[in-house]
Amino acid sequence: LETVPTIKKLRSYADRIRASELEKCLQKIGEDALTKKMRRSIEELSTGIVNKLLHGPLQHLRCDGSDSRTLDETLENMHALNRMFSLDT
Amino acid sequence: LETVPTIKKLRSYADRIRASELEKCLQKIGEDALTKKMRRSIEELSTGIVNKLLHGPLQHLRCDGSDSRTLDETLENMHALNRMFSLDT
Amino acid sequence: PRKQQLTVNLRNGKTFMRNQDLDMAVKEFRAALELAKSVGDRFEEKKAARGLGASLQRLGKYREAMNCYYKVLELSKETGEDSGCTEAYGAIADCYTELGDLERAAKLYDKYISRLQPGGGE
Amino acid sequence: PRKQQLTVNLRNGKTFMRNQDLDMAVKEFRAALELAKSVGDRFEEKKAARGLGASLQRLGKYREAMNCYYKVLELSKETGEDSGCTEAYGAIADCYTELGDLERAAKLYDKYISRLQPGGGE
Repeated sequence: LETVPTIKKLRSYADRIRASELEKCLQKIGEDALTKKMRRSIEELSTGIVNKLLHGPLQHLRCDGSDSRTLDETLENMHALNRMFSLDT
Repeated sequence: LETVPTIKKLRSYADRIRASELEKCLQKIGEDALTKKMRRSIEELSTGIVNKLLHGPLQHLRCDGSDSRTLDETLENMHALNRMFSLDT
Repeated sequence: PRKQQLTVNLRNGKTFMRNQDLDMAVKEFRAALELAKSVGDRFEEKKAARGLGASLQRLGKYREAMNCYYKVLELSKETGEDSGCTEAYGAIADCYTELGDLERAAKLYDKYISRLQPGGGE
Repeated sequence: PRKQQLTVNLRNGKTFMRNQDLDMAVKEFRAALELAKSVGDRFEEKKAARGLGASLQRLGKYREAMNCYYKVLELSKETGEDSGCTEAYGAIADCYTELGDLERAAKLYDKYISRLQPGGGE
């Protein structure tokens, strides 16, 4: 349960990157040049990459600590993620 | 120096995701419908997201262990990344 | 004409969101939601609910935001159109986290995570 | 006509790469590299070097691959066009890692990482 805030922060960290890169891309192309379908596919590209990259780390924040080894590991994962993505600040 | 193989594996893990999502996106849109500039912007979107997401973890694999505290942390980061992205298999 | 108005409301809502003008975004998305209901377009209703949820969440109105996201889930079931569901679970969990209800947040994050596809693999 | 041939070679190279037909990809990229040199087009030369590097690397020919990536870096400097540099540093480091030269790999990863932009921030 302690890892829940980290999940939230990591999600929003990644989504900020996704949204700003998407915005940049759409501006470069010029929104008018895109059909709805293109726009949608590009959006799905951005969420697809982020979701697949986050799958591993998020899953490893949610090992229910049934035995203590996984609980310890889960907490270590959390600390490492907090450090690596500066999520504590 | 022990973290170097992890850097390589994490990079290629992320690039596989990027390349396969990019491929999916281009197929959905239909490559012929895209100008060179569009295609390029979409590619840059995919690398932009991945590079920004990797920046934190990779940087935290390369703290030169000048004092032992950062060395320990760097190794913990490495172990966590190996677990979370199943990089050991 | 109502259909057209609906499209305009949705577009305006998005623009206001992008410019961080959240109160105006809420207004537009609310109007879009009502219109979509009245013309019976569930796909547009879902878009409006999603936008409204996101604007309310950014305004710190977590309970109202959650209701919108639950609406998204409901409409996804009804229409059989899955898009936005994963994100809705994640966003509801974010709201529970903000409200300090970590137990429920954890349960919804589990749903969210189970819907993310694993990456990697050769 | 040589220009056209060059475009064809580059396109074929990419297609072969995508289909994992790496020997054929190497052939096409090599041809493209020669043509690009002979017509003096440094931008196309860079693309060819990049493609050749990637195909050689996948074939396990790390030393040859590295030479191509160094060529990419060189051409980037000459043309003042930066694209592909970050990836080239990363790829060279990957090759050193494969060859067991972790010291050099680490140095090149440092260059690579320093060129990645930090993410996040509101």
